[in-house]
Amino acid sequence: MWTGDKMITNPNAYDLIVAILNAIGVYNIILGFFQDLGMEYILRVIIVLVIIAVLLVFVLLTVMFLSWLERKMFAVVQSRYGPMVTGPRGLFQPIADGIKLLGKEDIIPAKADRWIFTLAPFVVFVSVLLVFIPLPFGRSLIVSDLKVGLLYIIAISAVTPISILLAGWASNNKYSLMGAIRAVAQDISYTIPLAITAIAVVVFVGSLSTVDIVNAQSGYWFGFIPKWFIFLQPLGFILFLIACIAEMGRIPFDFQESEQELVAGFFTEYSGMKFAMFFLAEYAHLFAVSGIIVTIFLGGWTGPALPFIPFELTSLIYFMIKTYAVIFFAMWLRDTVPRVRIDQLLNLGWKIMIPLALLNLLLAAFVVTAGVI
Amino acid sequence: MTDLFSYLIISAVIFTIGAYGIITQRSGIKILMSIELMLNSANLNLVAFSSFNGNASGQVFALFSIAIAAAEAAIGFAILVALFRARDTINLDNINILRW
Amino acid sequence: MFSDFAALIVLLPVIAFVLTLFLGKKLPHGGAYFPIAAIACSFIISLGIFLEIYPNGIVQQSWPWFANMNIGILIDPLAVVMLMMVTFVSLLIHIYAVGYMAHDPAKPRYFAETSLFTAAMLGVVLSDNILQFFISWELVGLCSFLLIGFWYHKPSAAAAAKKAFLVTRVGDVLFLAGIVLLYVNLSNLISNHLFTPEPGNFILQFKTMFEAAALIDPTQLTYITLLFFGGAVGKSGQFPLHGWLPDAMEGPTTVSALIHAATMVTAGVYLVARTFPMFALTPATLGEHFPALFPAHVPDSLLIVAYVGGFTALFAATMGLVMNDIKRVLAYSTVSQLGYMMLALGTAGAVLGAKAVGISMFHLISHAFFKALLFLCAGSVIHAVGTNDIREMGGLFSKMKITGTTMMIAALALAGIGIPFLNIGTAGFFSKDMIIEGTFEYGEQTGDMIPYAFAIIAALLTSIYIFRLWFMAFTGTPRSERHSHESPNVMTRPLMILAILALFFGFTQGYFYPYLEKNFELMHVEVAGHEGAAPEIPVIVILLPVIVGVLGFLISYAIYYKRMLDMSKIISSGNPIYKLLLNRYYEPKIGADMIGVKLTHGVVAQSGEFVDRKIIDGLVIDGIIGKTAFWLGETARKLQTGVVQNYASVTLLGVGLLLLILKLRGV
Amino acid sequence: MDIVFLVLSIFTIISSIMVVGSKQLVHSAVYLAGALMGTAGLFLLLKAEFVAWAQVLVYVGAVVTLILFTIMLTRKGEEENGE
Repeated sequence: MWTGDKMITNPNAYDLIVAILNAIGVYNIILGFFQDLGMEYILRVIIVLVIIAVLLVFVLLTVMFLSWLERKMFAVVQSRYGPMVTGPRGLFQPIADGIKLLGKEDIIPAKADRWIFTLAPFVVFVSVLLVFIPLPFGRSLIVSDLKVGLLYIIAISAVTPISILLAGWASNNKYSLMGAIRAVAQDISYTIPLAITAIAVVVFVGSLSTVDIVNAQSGYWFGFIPKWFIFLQPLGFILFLIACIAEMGRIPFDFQESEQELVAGFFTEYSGMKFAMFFLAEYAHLFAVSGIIVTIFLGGWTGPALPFIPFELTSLIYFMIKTYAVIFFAMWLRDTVPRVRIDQLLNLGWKIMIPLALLNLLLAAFVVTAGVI
Repeated sequence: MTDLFSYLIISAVIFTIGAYGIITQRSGIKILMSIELMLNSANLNLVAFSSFNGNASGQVFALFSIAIAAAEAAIGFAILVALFRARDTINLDNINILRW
Repeated sequence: MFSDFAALIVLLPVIAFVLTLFLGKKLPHGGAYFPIAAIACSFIISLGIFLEIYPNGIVQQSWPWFANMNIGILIDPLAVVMLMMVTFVSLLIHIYAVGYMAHDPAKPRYFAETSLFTAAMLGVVLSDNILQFFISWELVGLCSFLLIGFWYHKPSAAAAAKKAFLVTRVGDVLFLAGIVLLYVNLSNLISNHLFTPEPGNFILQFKTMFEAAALIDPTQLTYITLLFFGGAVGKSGQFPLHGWLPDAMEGPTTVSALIHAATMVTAGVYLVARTFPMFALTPATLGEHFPALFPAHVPDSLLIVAYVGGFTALFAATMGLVMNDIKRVLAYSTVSQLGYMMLALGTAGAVLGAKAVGISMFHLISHAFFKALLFLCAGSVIHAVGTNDIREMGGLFSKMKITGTTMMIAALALAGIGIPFLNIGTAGFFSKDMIIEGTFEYGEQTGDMIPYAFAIIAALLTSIYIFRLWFMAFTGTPRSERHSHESPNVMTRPLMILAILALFFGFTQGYFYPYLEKNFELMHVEVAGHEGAAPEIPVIVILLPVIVGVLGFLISYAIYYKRMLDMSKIISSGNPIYKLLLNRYYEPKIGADMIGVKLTHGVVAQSGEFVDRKIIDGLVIDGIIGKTAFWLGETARKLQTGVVQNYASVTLLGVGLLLLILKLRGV
Repeated sequence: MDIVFLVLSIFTIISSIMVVGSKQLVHSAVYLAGALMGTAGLFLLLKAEFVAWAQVLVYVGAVVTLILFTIMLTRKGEEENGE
C-alpha cells in the first residue's frame, strides 16, 4: 500500500538548492568539506534549515502584507483611506503593530488554566505553518512532496479546532467558550464536505500528492481551456470554496469571534504576543487555504513558460497571482457580505453541502469509471 | 532500525495504561479516553506487524479500527451527554440504572 | 421476440405498484398512469406472444430457485388466453377507475393495490410450477383483502375484508396441503426410482406433475386433486365457501369488477383447468361402490367438481333472485357462473376429455367480459344515483342511455340469448350453450341427468334475476329524488368496448375450442376422454337454453315492467322461502354465529384456554420449573452490579486466564 | 533513527500515563492528543504514512475534539468529580 517508497519522486526545494549550488559549482566543494569531517548529514540539516527559514520569512512577510491589504481594502470599500502614516501608504503598519504587541503586557487571567492558555496559541500557529510543507509554490518550490500530501493538509487542518477549543476553555470566560464551541461545531461540519470534494479531485488524479495534482492540471483542452479542475468540477470548486471560507472562520461565517455577540470570541482574553500569534495564524491560514484552493482547483503553478526566465520563477509568479486572486475574493467577501445565522450555517453544512459533496463525488467516480476522461 | 519487539513493548505498555485507566477511573469521559488508548495500542501492533512483515493488510485493519474508534467515540460521548442531561452527573458510580 | 419479455408481464405492474405507492401522492389522478401504462404494456406483450405462438407454440422459461424448485414461466394456449383477458379487462377497469375514483382521497393506494393485484393474478397465470402458482395465489388473496377493505374506516368493509381473507384461507390451507401431499408423493416416486423427471425439469413443475400423475397411487391422487379443488372452492366462491364473495361488495365497485370478472375468482377455475389432467386420472370408485347414487366410469374428482359446481350454480342463482343490492345480485350471479365453469370442467371433462378445458375457459372469458361490463355499469349507476339499493333506483334509462344500453347487452349475454342454428348470438349464448350441451352429453353417456337439471334451472333463474335487476334499475318511475346523470367519457368508453366484446366475442368459438383443446397435447400429456360415440343432441336440447333465457326475460318483463303480479304481497307476507333466500340460507348466521362464535370460540378456544391456564401454567409457573427459574434469576441478577469497572475487570481477568491456559497448553 | 524512536515512544508513554493520571479532564484530553500524535509519529517511523495521517485526522481531529466537546457540555459533572 503506502509502505514502499515511490519510484520517481517529484523534485522539491532541497533538490533545487542542490541544483543551484551545482550550477554555481560550489556544491561539490562544500560536500567534500563535510565529507572530510565525516558528517555529511550536517550539510543536509543546514540545507533543510535554510529552506525552513526561507519559508518562514516568506510566509511571515506575506502575512504582514495581507493584514495591511485587508485593512486597506476594507477602507477603500468604505470610502476611507485606511492606514496611511507608517511607510508609503501605511505599508509598514503591520510592523508597527507587531512591535506594539510585543511590547504589551502578557496578561493571563487569574482563573485561567495557565498551562493550556499558553499552549493553545502555539498549537494554532504551528499547525497552520505545518500546512505549508506540502504546498507547491512553484515547480520544485516545495518543502517536501509528501505521498499523502492532501490527506496531510486535511489532517493538520483538523488539529486547529482543538487548540481553538482549548484556548476558549482555558480563558475561563463564557464568551470565549461560546466562541470556541461555535468555531469547533463549524469546523467539524465543514471539514466533511471539504474532504469529500478533495477526494473527488483525488479520484481524477489517482494520487494524494499535491505535485501530482498540479501536474495533472497542466495542458489544455481543445488547445485553449486549461485543464484545471475548476472546469471539470465546478460544483466541487464552489463547495470547496464555501467550506474553506467556513473553515477559516471568515465572514460570512465568522462565528468564532463574531464581535457583536461574543466580544472577540475565543481570543477575548488574549493579549500581547499570544494575541499576535492568533492574529498571524489567521492570516497565515488565509494564505495557506488560498494556496490549497489554487493547487487543487486552479492549476497550481501551471501556466505558459516564458523565454529566458527559469520556469521555477515564472511558476512561483503564476502561483502567487492565482493565490492573491483567491485572497482578494475572500477579502472582498468580508467587506460586502453580512454574517449568516448560526443555525443557517449548520443547516447549510449538514443538509446541503454534504449531500452535494457526495453527489459531486459520485459524479466524479462515475465519470472516471466510465472512462469519459 | 528498531526491531519489532520494541514496538510491541510500547504497545503493551500503552494497553496496560489504558486497562488500568478503565478499572480505576470513575469519570465516564476518562474511561472512554482509556478505551481510545487501548484501541490505539492495538493499532500500533497492527501497523508494526504489517510493516515488519511487509504485508499491507495490517494497515488496512488499522484504518478500519480507526474508523470504528471514531464511531465508538461519537456514540459513547453522545450517551454521556445524554446521561448528563438526565442525571446531572457523568460519574459512572452514580449511573447504575441498568442494575437489577 | 415478445416471448423474451414474458417476465415483464408480471414485473411491469409490480414496478407500477411501487412507483404509484411512493410517487402517487404527488401526481395527478393519484399516479394512475403508472398502472395503466404498465398493464397496457403487459397486454401488448401478451398479445404479441399470442400472435407469436399461435397456433402450436408454447413459451417455457425456467430458472433454478432453491433445492429442487424453480421459478418459471409457462405460456401455453390456456395461459395466453387468460393473460390477454386479464390484462385487457384489468386495463379497462383501471381506465374506468380514473373516473370512478376521481373523488377518493386515497387514490394512490387504490391504484397501487389494484396494480399489485393484477400483477399477482398474472403471476398465477404465468406460473410453470405449482409452488410459484401458490405464492401468487396467496398474493392475490392478500390484495383482495386490502382492496375489499379499501374503505377500512367502514366497519362493514373491514369485516368483509376479514371474512374474505379467513374464508379463502380455508381453501388456501387445503390447497397447500394438496401441494405438500403431491410433493411427498412425487419425491417418494423419485427416490424409489419409479419415476425420473426429464433433465432440466423440476419436481413441482406442471410438466413433471402431469408426467408423474399416472404413477401416483390413485387414492392419493384423488386426495391431492380434491385438496386442490378445495383451494379452488375457496378462491372461486363455490359452495360452501361462497359466503365471502357477496360480502366482498364492500370494496369500490371497480374492485368488485376486478375481483369478479378478471382476476381473483377465476383463479380457482384456472387452477382446476391447469391441473385438469390430474383430475381426469382419478379413479372412479364412487360409481363402483354406490352404483345407485353415482354414475359409473366418471373420475371421482371430476364428479365432485361437477356436483359442487352445478349445485353452486343453482344455489347462488336462487339467492340472486331476491337480493336488493345491485352489486350483490351481480355477486351471486358471479358465484353461479363460476359454478357453471366448474360444472363444465366436471361433466364435459368426464366425457369429452381436454375439450372441457376449452369449454370452461371460453365461458370464463366471455363471462369476464360481460361480468366486468355488468359491474362497471353498476358502478356507473351507483356513481350516478349514490345508492346500491335497486329499490331506490328506477327510470334511469332516459338519463343514462349508454349505461342502460351496455348493461342490457351484458344482461343478454349473461342470460345467453341468441338464435340457435344460425349461430348468431351474444358471447354468453355460445359459451353457456356449450356447457349445457356438455352436461347433456354427460347425462346421455352416464345416465346421470342431475347436472343437466341444475344447469337448465340455473339458466332460467339467471335470466330472471338479471332482467329483474335491469327493469328495476332502468325502467319505471324514479324512486329517489337524486338528480342522476350519465357518467364521464373515461367511464363510458370502457363500457362500450366491453359491450362490443360481450356481443361479438362468441364468434371466435370456432378458433377457440380447437386451440385450447391442444393445450395439453402441446405439453405431451394425454387426457383421455370417456370414449364413446358422440350422441345425437336432440333439437329440444339445443333450443332449451335459449327458451329458458327468453322465458326468464318474459317473466321479469311481466312482473317488474308490466307489474302483472304484485311482488310485494309475496315478499311481505313472511313467506318462508323468501325469508330463507333473503337471509342467504342463513349462511352468515351459520358461518359467524355457529361456527365462528359457538364452535370456534365457545368450544375450541375455551377448552384450549382451560388447558393452557389451568394445566400448563399450573405445572410450569407454580410448579418446580417456575420456582427454580425464579430462584436462579433472583440469585444471578446480583451479578449485574451496574458498575462498569467490575465488568471491565472481569473481562480482563478472563482474557488473562485464557492466555494463561493457551500458554500452558503450549499453543 | 533509534533516537527518534526513543524520543517518540517516551513521549507517547508519558502522555498516556498523564491521560490516566491527570486530575483535570481537559488536561487528560490534551495528553490524549499528545499520545495519539506520538503514535502517529511511530506510524510514520513504520513507513505507514497514510495510517499516520488518517490517525491524526480522525483521532486528533475528531475524537479528541469530541472529548473536549463532551467535557465542556458536562462541565458541572466534571467539577463535581474533579476532586
